[in-house]
Amino acid sequence: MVAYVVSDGNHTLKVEASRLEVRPHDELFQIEIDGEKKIVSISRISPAHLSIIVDGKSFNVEVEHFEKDYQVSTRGEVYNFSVIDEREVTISSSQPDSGEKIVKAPMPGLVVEIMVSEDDQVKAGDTLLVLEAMKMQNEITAPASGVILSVLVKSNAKVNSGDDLLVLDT
Amino acid sequence: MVAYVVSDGNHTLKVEASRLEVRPHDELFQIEIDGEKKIVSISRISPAHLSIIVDGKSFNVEVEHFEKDYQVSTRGEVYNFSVIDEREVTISSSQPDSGEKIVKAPMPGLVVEIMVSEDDQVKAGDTLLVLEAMKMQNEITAPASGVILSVLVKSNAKVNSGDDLLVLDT
Amino acid sequence: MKINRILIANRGEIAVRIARACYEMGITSVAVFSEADRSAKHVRYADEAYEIGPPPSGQSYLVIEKIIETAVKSNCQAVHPGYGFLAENPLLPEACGNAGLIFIGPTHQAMALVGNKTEARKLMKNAGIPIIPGVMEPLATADEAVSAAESIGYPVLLKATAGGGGKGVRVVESPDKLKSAFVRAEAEALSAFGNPDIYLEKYMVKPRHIEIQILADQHGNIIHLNERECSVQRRYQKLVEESPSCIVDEDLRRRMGEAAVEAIRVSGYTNAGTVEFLVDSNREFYFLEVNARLQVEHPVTELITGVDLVKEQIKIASGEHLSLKQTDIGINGAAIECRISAEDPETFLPSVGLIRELIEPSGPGIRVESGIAEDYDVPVYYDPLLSKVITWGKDREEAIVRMLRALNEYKIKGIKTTIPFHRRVLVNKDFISGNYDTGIVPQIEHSETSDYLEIAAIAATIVAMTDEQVKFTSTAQKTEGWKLSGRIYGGIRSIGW
Amino acid sequence: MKINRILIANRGEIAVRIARACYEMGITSVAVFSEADRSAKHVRYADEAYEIGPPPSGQSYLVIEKIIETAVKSNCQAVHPGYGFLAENPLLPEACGNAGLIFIGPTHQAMALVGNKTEARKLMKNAGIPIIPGVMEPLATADEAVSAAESIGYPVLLKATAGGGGKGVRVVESPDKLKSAFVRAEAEALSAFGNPDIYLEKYMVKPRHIEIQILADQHGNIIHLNERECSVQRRYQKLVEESPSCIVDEDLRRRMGEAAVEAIRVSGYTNAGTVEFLVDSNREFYFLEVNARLQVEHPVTELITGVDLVKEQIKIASGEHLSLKQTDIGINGAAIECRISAEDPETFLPSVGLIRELIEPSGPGIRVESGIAEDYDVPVYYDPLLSKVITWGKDREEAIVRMLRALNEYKIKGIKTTIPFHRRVLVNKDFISGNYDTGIVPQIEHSETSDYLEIAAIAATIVAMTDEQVKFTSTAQKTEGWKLSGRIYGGIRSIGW
Repeated sequence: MVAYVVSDGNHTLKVEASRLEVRPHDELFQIEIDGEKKIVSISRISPAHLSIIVDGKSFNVEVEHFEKDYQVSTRGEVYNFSVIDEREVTISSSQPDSGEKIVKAPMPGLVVEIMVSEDDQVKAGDTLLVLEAMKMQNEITAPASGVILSVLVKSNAKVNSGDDLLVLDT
Repeated sequence: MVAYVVSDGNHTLKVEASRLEVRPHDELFQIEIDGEKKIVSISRISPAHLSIIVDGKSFNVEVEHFEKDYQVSTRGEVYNFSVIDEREVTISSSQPDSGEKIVKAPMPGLVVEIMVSEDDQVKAGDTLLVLEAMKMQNEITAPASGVILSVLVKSNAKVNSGDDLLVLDT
Repeated sequence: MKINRILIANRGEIAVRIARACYEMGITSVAVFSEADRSAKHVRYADEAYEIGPPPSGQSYLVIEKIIETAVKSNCQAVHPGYGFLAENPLLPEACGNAGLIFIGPTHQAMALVGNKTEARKLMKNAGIPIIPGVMEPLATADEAVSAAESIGYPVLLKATAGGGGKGVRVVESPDKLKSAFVRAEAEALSAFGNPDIYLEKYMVKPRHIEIQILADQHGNIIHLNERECSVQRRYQKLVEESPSCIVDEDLRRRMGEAAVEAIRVSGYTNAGTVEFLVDSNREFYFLEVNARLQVEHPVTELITGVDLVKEQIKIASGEHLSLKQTDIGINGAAIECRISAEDPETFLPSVGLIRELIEPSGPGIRVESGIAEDYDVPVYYDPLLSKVITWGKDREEAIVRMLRALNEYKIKGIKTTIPFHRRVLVNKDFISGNYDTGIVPQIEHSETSDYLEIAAIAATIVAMTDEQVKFTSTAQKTEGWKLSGRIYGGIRSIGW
Repeated sequence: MKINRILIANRGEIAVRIARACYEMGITSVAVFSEADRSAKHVRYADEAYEIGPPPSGQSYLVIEKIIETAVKSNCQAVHPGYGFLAENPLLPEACGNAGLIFIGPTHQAMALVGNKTEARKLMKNAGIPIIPGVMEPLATADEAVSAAESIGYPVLLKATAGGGGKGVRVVESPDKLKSAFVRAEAEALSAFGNPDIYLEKYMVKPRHIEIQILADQHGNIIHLNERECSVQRRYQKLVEESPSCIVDEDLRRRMGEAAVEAIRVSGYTNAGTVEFLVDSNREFYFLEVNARLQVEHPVTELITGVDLVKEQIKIASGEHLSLKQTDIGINGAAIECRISAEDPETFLPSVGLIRELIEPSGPGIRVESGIAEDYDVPVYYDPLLSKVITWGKDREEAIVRMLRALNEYKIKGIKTTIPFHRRVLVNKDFISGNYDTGIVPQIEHSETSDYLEIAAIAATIVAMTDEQVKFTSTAQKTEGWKLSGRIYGGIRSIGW
């Protein structure tokens, strides 16, 4: 029995699962979700594509994830979850309200313009730099007021989603 | 430089290939086919799916193979090849005209009826057994006249393509 | 009665087709499946899905009690049979009625009536509809067959009264072969249908197979939706269908349409149905039979009329009046269907296995009705029909060239399919001219071109060379139960060729 | 002149669309591609393909000399520009003419004329076509703008004379903001179009965007193919289009159609084109501009008229007379298009990466026009449009529910797309009622349902649990250059979210 804490920000569910049986075309799991037990048939169409039948209801579910961040969609609805092994759940240390903040690229793109340089004072919402992707210019703004500690990219640099762009002292 | 002998039964081609360059979106090969040299761009969409550009002509080619038997299709045409590494080409030892012949299943299916038993005399074309697949009954016939040496399957057995069914002495 | 939940007593592309219509009508679709079909597309597509038994259809899809029990348990109001399986078995509508379920199709009485070939022939003859010359009652003895054949003239066709799908059918060319053929046909009919009755009719040499689609509500309103030509057949199995037919003009369409409406009227038949005719080289038509169900080829009619036949079936079954009048039915362009089967395109031997890669055709004028998906393992137990491609064009020429494009775009990897066969039909000059009949299939040749031989050889070489160099360490993965083998290994899995 | 070979000066779904039309007409299609697009679908679909430069479009798809050089070298008779890139740049048709190539579109003179917004406004006003109140000449100074705005009344719209795509456009609500807006618009216009000219017109608050599709041959024959409503816009980018429009009745359609035909006639415009109008709440229409090309949304017109616009473009360019008369053009049912983009459905930020799994919708009434394929790496350099889904229904209600079905069936895995956004449009009550305008997008809410929260949580748990247990040994494979990462790793690759 493995237990996970699944949260979409608004709802947090504790899900325990154990595999009961591996059959030629599906696997049976016992699932306990917020205290309620269900027998669930899972057929893995592909790693990211599950067919789930529970109480006769049939769901085609797509699951994509990057580490602990999951995006799950079924019947047109999309859910964004964090999924954490119960054993790993500790008191979450949220980022402190003040101190060094790293501004990351929200998408891949080309740095077309950098509006700030080291030691500049910025207000929350100020444009720090412009990332171009797919013919669209996207302004990257300051998440909080503060001072630019360092600029980590140069003009015309190609960045990936999640790459560090600047360090801000707030 | 690797050389292969590619044959579809009617035509036999000697193809030599060497990789010239690996680029971000394709690979360039030098191909010598029946003495003629070409530079060919190959983009591997998936293992069995190649995009080939040669002299500006663009081909989407599907390649499936089981050991040395290749099925290649492009622009609606299907070619069945044997592909043999030139170093492995030896004088081919064809099956002797007489002697023990193994009758194999040409497709997967269920053995619904066996018409012969050991020591039966059969003529070429006689029905030996009936294989059912996809609601169709398919008669498996004797490839040559002879005597049944042994029957290797039982009624109601499920067989795969290529499984041995009977041994015939011709 | 408003229908909110429908049990679909079928599998494959037609079950998906019906589930799609349910979705569009706001109806909950309930699938049933055999153990072999747990991951099949229709199970994943439906809102609900219930297992009904082991893989052989005799233990699952053909068991009326399981269908009824599941429909009742899941609170369905209605059952849609699709085609094949139980679709033309009058015991299903009867059992539905007994269980308080609506059967989406004709009454069991009408189904039984049109299912009996000799009864149906008599009915049509009395209604003034031309039938193929032949006997009007089942033949009691082989001698009766001989004298009947004598008066009609050879060749003759022996057919099972309860028959269908080409079983119990024999063509007899000359008197010396009639008696033994009769005996064998009787035995085959008994084993296939539990009824040995055989009748005899004139064998029409290379007729055209043309059928009329009908909609009939429960209030006496009957309309026809033009003809479909289904003359591209192999062993009485349709392979390519089209609408309109090249040889049906407005006058013939009107006359065949009226005959079909009359055939449905005198049978007391309701819901969607098809009246099949044979048409000879003088463009005379003869009643063949009524197909008491939705046909595989119904989409060609949908594309030229704009009518969704499955939705009409459901509306009729719920007691609605037909919303369409005969004058609402026109012909918009032309449509062709190719049935894509898991069969060798040369030998028509079945081919089963894992669909490793699937690319469906798309773009203007192309519709795909499919029961398969990538990573799906085509089972050995059921009909080889995988999917249907239907193209629409402003005229037949455009529909044909679009079909060629669709067949070129369609990639089903891992098994053999009939796609290359269909390509050959589409480029056959008799087919293109429209001047063809049910004898066309044996004349379709594999006109091999060596135009792309060199490219194909180069591709094979590159794959051979790369497979040698790349050492996959995939065994561990395979044993983990992932269905990835097809993806990971170049083309190594290839049951079927 | 018979056209046998066409160079397609574009990429993505429209290049595939044009190559399909070429196939169906027996024409050899020649693709061009940047280094980043070697494995793109349009390259693989075309009969021939030539590389024309590095990834940035300024060094490849926008370089007229390379297009012309490749067309000449590959013996093409004609160039099809698609939409975007060079499609509305008069230098391309001019260069084609100089090189002896047919440009599939209007003459460079007509293109230049309709491309100049103030010239076009004057032309239409003189032809008696209603235009939006505003100035007739470019504004020389900010002061001119102020006095013009005074007489027209706020809010006003500043627009670049040479503009397009929303660039150089500013809405000004009050006099105090006009001068600075004028300066910024001028700068933006100069940088975007190399021409700082700005004009001013009345800003219409929440009009409907309705356009008329035109076909005009080189012999003076002009017909229209009904309207398209494109009011679902975000920052002047169309997102959802439909035909017919809910507010256009036969009388309005006739009047707008006649105005559009007249606009085309006075411009000397030939080939396919679109006349865009804004329609106010009193159903008065005003000329907006002529789009001198095939539109992204052309398929909705094709589905209700049965006309293949790309084929008509090619026939017109080869000098043929229009085979269609105005009376041949009817309206069969209703059609809707959703543009599927590689963007976050909430923030509309771009999302690029590898398409790991692709399942396209199919079944009745669904058409997909796509430029992507499985295992394709969506590049960062180009427009985010991946594909279009177009549905047909016997009426608008059926087209809408089919679109919802299509969006549910459509799976593009590995990147974020606007599919969830489109679902929200399709269930929005104003959209469903047909009572909407260009202000609809900000009102579309994410009506989250927690109905499937538990199932989603179970699925996530199963994947989390299985990923822990299965140790993939896939590094070796990845370094072999296979594009299999998406297949092999559950959902590990996920640039974009």
